Amino acid sequence: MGYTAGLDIGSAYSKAVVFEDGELVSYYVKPTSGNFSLAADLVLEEALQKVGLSLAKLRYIGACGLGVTFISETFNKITELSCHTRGVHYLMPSVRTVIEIGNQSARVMKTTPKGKVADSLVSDKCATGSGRIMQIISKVLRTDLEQFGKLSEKATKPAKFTTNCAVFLETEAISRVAEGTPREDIIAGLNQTLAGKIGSMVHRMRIEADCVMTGGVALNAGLVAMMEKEIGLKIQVPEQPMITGAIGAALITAEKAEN
Amino acid sequence: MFVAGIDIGSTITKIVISNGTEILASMATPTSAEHRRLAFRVMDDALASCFLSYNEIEYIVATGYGRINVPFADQQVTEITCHMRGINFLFPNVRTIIDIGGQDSKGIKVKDGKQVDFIMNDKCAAGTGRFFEQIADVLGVKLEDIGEMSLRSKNPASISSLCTVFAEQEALLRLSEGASIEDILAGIHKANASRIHSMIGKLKIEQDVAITGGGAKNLGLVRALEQRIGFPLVVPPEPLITGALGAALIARETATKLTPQQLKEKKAKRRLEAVTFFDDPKRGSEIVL
Amino acid sequence: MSADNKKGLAKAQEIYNNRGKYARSLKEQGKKVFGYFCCYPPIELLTALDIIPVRILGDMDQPVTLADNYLPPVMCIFCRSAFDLGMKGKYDYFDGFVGAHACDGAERTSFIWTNYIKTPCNFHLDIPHTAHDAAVDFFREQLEYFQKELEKFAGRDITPDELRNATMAHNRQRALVREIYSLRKPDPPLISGTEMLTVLIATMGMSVHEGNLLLEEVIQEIKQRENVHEKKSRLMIWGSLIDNAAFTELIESSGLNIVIEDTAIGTRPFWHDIRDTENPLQGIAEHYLKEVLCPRTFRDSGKNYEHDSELRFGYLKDFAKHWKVNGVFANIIRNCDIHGYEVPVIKDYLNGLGIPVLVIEQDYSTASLESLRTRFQAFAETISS
Amino acid sequence: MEKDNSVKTMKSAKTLKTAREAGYFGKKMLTDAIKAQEEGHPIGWSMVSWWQGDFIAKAMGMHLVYPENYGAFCAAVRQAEPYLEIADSEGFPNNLCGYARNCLGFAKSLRDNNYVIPEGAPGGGLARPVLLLASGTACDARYKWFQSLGRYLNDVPVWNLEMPQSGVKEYYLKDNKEKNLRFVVKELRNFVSFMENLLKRKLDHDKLKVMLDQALKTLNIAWQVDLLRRAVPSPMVSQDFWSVMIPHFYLPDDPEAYSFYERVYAEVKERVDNGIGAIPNEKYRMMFSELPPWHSIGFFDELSKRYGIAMVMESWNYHAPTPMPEEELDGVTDPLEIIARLTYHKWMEHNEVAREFDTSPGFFNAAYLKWAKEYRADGFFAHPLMSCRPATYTLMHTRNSLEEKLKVPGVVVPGDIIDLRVFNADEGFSKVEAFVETMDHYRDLRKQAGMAW
Ligand SMILES: Nc1ncnc2c1ncn2[C@@H]1O[C@H](COP(=O)(O)OP(=O)(O)O)[C@@H](O)[C@H]1O
Ligand SMILES: Nc1ncnc2c1ncn2[C@@H]1O[C@H](COP(=O)(O)OP(=O)(O)O)[C@@H](O)[C@H]1O
Ligand code: SF4
Ligand code: SF4
Ligand code: SF4
Repeated sequence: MGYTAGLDIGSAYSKAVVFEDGELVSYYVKPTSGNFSLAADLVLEEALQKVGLSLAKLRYIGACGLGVTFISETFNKITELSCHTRGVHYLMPSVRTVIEIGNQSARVMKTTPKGKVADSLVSDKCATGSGRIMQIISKVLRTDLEQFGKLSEKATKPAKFTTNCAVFLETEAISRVAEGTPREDIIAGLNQTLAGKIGSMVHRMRIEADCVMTGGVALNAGLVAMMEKEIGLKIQVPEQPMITGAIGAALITAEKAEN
Repeated sequence: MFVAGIDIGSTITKIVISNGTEILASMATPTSAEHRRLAFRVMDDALASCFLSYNEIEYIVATGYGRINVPFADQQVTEITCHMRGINFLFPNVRTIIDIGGQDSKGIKVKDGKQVDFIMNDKCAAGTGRFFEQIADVLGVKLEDIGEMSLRSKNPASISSLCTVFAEQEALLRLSEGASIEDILAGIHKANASRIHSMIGKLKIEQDVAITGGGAKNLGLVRALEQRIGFPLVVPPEPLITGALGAALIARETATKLTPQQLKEKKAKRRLEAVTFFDDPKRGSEIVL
Repeated sequence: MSADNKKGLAKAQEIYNNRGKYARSLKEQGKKVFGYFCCYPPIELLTALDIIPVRILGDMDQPVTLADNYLPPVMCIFCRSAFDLGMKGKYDYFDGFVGAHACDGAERTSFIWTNYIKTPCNFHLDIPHTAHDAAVDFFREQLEYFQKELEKFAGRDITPDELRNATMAHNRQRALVREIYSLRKPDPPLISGTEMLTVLIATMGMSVHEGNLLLEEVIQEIKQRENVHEKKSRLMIWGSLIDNAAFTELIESSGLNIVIEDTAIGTRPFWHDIRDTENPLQGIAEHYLKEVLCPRTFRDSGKNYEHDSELRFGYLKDFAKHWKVNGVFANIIRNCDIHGYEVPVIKDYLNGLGIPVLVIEQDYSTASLESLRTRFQAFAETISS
Repeated sequence: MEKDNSVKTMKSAKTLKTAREAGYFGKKMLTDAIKAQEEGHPIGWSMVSWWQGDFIAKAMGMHLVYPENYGAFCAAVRQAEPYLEIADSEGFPNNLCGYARNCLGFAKSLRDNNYVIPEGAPGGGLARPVLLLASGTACDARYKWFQSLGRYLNDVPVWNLEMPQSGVKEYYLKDNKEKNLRFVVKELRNFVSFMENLLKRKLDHDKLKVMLDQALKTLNIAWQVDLLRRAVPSPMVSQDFWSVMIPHFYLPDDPEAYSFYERVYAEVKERVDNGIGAIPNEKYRMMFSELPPWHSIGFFDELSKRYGIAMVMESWNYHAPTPMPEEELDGVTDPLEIIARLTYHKWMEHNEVAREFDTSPGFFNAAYLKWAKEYRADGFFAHPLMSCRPATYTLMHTRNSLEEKLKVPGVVVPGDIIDLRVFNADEGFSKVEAFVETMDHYRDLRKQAGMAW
């Protein structure tokens, strides 16, 4: 079989994985920083370098993510729905529901026992339920995103937000900071707002256990906990939730080519 | 008789102090987080600029997003009514008003000096001043300049996303594809004009049409709206303060109806203290998410 | 239940707050309880068998979750919310369910309800869209079936006298409600819109006799009031129903007094009495088709627009005049078609009478209420100037 | 962030020769209307009422046009947008039926142009009517919409046709069906006298009878085509059906429609006899509900090509009903009675299945339970719409019942009849691609349960 790479060029992060004979051997994640093409090259290079490979060794490259549509290189382009589902299935075969929250959208997918999409729902064209707002707020709070989960758990009195719009949430967060509301409470409030919004989307499907959350936002444990409460199911998170799309892209591409 | 109107907007706080016939002082200053709590500080400055004290002001009307948190105001009136009054005073022939504020956009219909209908959007940042602030920010240009710049475009970029957050990213993308800032701005203005127009359209637009609020300072937006609507818009010389002006006009009108005794009682109730409008129980803390 | 030792408005408030608990306490007393949708099922028939009719409502405080699997989001959210509560077991005390073809939403929800929420007895009432004589006959025949089903459930027949008495009791209720409405004519009104809503919702969850007692207490109580309410602009509400006091509170704290509401939890079920006819069902059928004035019933003169508008909305002119209404709030729950289609027409009509109209399409959620405050305040300013 | 706001329409390559000819009838309806108007015949705007009002109006010399159909037409040629905007600015909520908003917008532009059809109206526009023939069946839009048209068509009366929509259990209560029918007949009588009054002419019962006979024949043969479609592989797929349905749905009384169906029948029969499928490599059989994405019918061609999916049955509401049982028409000569029975039958005929499966309502829902077996369906394609509520209300419920009761799974791909942007073909493909496995899985389940397909 040889080597296969998978790319997920998101609007915020670019992710690359390398497979050797169906085994994940390397991955790399870096911010996209606006230039999709460059990010794709860099992240793939890094992932290959980690296992001492060169581009020429790759038999197939599959790709997904918003950025891919803007790159002229001819990757094998696959929809994100299939990629994430497949990727999560690879890591956790018992999965039946995937909630993927990236920078630009939230998606819910039901999977078949074989790791294909059985049903799916994509959030509408509004930043409210996406990870973007987290990034914005992390700037406002001058706090690393990595801290969000932990901080949120420390909250004593989650702040209430009166708006759903990501832009106005930012404004409100700024005022809260000025008023001296603790960071923890702001983050917890934000997590709650997001969990409510995404939860109502999840409810539109009959979801089943096991339920897995992926995408960068899944790194925020506070949000995951609130989502669990919201949907009444235990939610698992892969160790590397960001790379499930890339994994799926690699697997699906290899499979298609082999058949 | 001295009166004042204070318009605590979501973004900018505006004050007009008048002697009943002309404007003695007017000012516009950002509604910073600080000012959300300390509205009287802005008022202090305004009063100082025309050498007046609170007690000399017979009647104060507060309006805008933060109107309920002006403890020294004698009356609260919504910004819809105040903008209408302000515009009606400046341009008696205006039948339709478009108000583009920091966090909302509104349409108001006027007939015989009275407002007969209005419409309002405050759910989504698209079509509001905030949108333009964000875009100016990511493109690294001054807010004051984006209007003029957009007018220099020959080939407006297509901006398909109306979500402010995504439009920002789209703008950056277009930039990386080589579109000029002018073209991107023109695209942004066009998209927002069409959004605002379709909202105002529900009111049956009648001439004259005025535009007020901070959005009226954006010439690019004014032109783009004119193109959508099909005729020129009337723009006040100081569009930001129309609401505060309207508030001052209402203040005068009310004050003349009250007896000196009543005015005195009112004044006695004025307080100068810090309040936060997010802590107000009516504003949010009840809200279940 | 603590409601026992309370009276009048306090009691209404108590029951409003604890509808489910109250209904369950009735069951403990051995009563049968039926749920019904909207104001079209003739609850007189239930009363005749000593069954307590409980109006099915939604809950603006709770996000719709379970229902989304069964009803699509394009359906009116009131229906979805009600069904959601049903799926969550909030109405598990029903011994019976009466569905109705009032609007599409209510009709399909009723059908789907019976698939997933089982009760010992259920009946679907097909309500014709016109009030032609043929339609009245048809509806009466449907009521005969309805009666038979109920009798089967109860194991006994309804005698004509029982039905007559039940109808009289409900007519008495109608008269009492109208009396309270007349106490809203003074300026300021003796009872606020919020209080009225709690009273009406409370009565829609109790037996007609208990309800009448409550209404009598309320009337006594408010007649003795002096200036409990401030003078404000006088508002009429028209349109989709409001079933949460948080909404009316928001309106009334924005410089408006609600003085009359032409909605399904307002004047509509109460405005006219049922006539005593030889066959009692005839009077009932006529009442519901001809006198419950909801835009779901097609009323057209077949002449021209002005004439039709008059026929459809003429009664609002009287409301406006007698209750000295300054403005009308047209309340549209998103995706409520039967009210949505009326918006431009009713605006035409009321504006033609010089009455301003505020139209708001809302999402039936208390969480998004606060953002409506500026709109209500501005409307209050509009109509007071 | 979309790169491109424009939507690609996907035209379908019909598989039947006769399906390619069917476009003639659509054009004929429009040109006939314009001709009728020029000749001074009265025009009626009519809701689809499943033949309840059509024959009567036509027999009295009225020419009918269908604003619902016009909405689909405007959307298909991408010219609905301006009308939708007008309706919006008139204050109609923008979540009302898309066809309705299109029509309300058009009506306003008609009035503003002194009732002369404005230059450039899509398809020649709709001529000013003398009657608005509304219907209480299926959805509220169908009478509220026409009622609202009063604003623009001031003196034009609206008549609302009544049809009971009984519950399943209630349908079977003793004599209830008969009483329902009596009601409809009475209402039809009222309608006739209203029409006689309006048009100042008498209904020619003989003419009506002739039209009705013809229509029943046409509907019958359309139904026979449906029977042929049970064959495996499917001789005729939904793409074909949506083309050939126009004549039986709108013009069943037209002898041309009948002879057209004779040819359709012959062509399909020929395929069945020779075991020829409509698509080359049929692997999966799916049913579609309810209104299709008119602008992207080619999507289904692609499904056939990529995954071997044949859409074997679809759109309950467009189908000719099964012929009424003989005893139903025994000795019935009054054409109004026949009409009442026909429409009522169309709406209630699946109650038997609904009862068997303990589900309701019978309409828009139970038919799929019946068809799933008859047409050996592997899957259910649910197409929820933004702008047509009745075609969407019961979709989730139908999907649930098929899955629970017959182990036929469903896939949900949202779209719309008017708003082209809602339908995302790529998302659709990726869902269906995955759904193929789901269908495999459920095939096994059905086998284990000893089901026939
Ligand atoms: N360490 C982290 N903790 C919490 N959230 C994170 C972290 N890293 C990234 N995120 C969130 O993940 C989002 C990006 O997710 P990703 O799945 O990479 O999206 P995309 O594919 O669209 O780029 C960011 O917007 C951010 O909100
Ligand atoms: N010179 C300017 N050019 C363009 N936009 C401006 C200018 N000055 C202010 N604005 C816009 O006006 C908005 C504030 O308008 P304002 O009517 O004061 O709103 P609010 O009352 O909500 O604070 C700001 O969001 C900003 O976008
Ligand atoms: S509400 Fe806010 S986040 Fe949503 S689309 Fe509008 S601007 Fe974007
Ligand atoms: S709100 Fe409207 S659509 Fe919903 S049940 Fe009531 S009348 Fe029907
Ligand atoms: S909602 Fe659907 S059925 Fe009703 S009129 Fe519109 S298109 Fe026709």
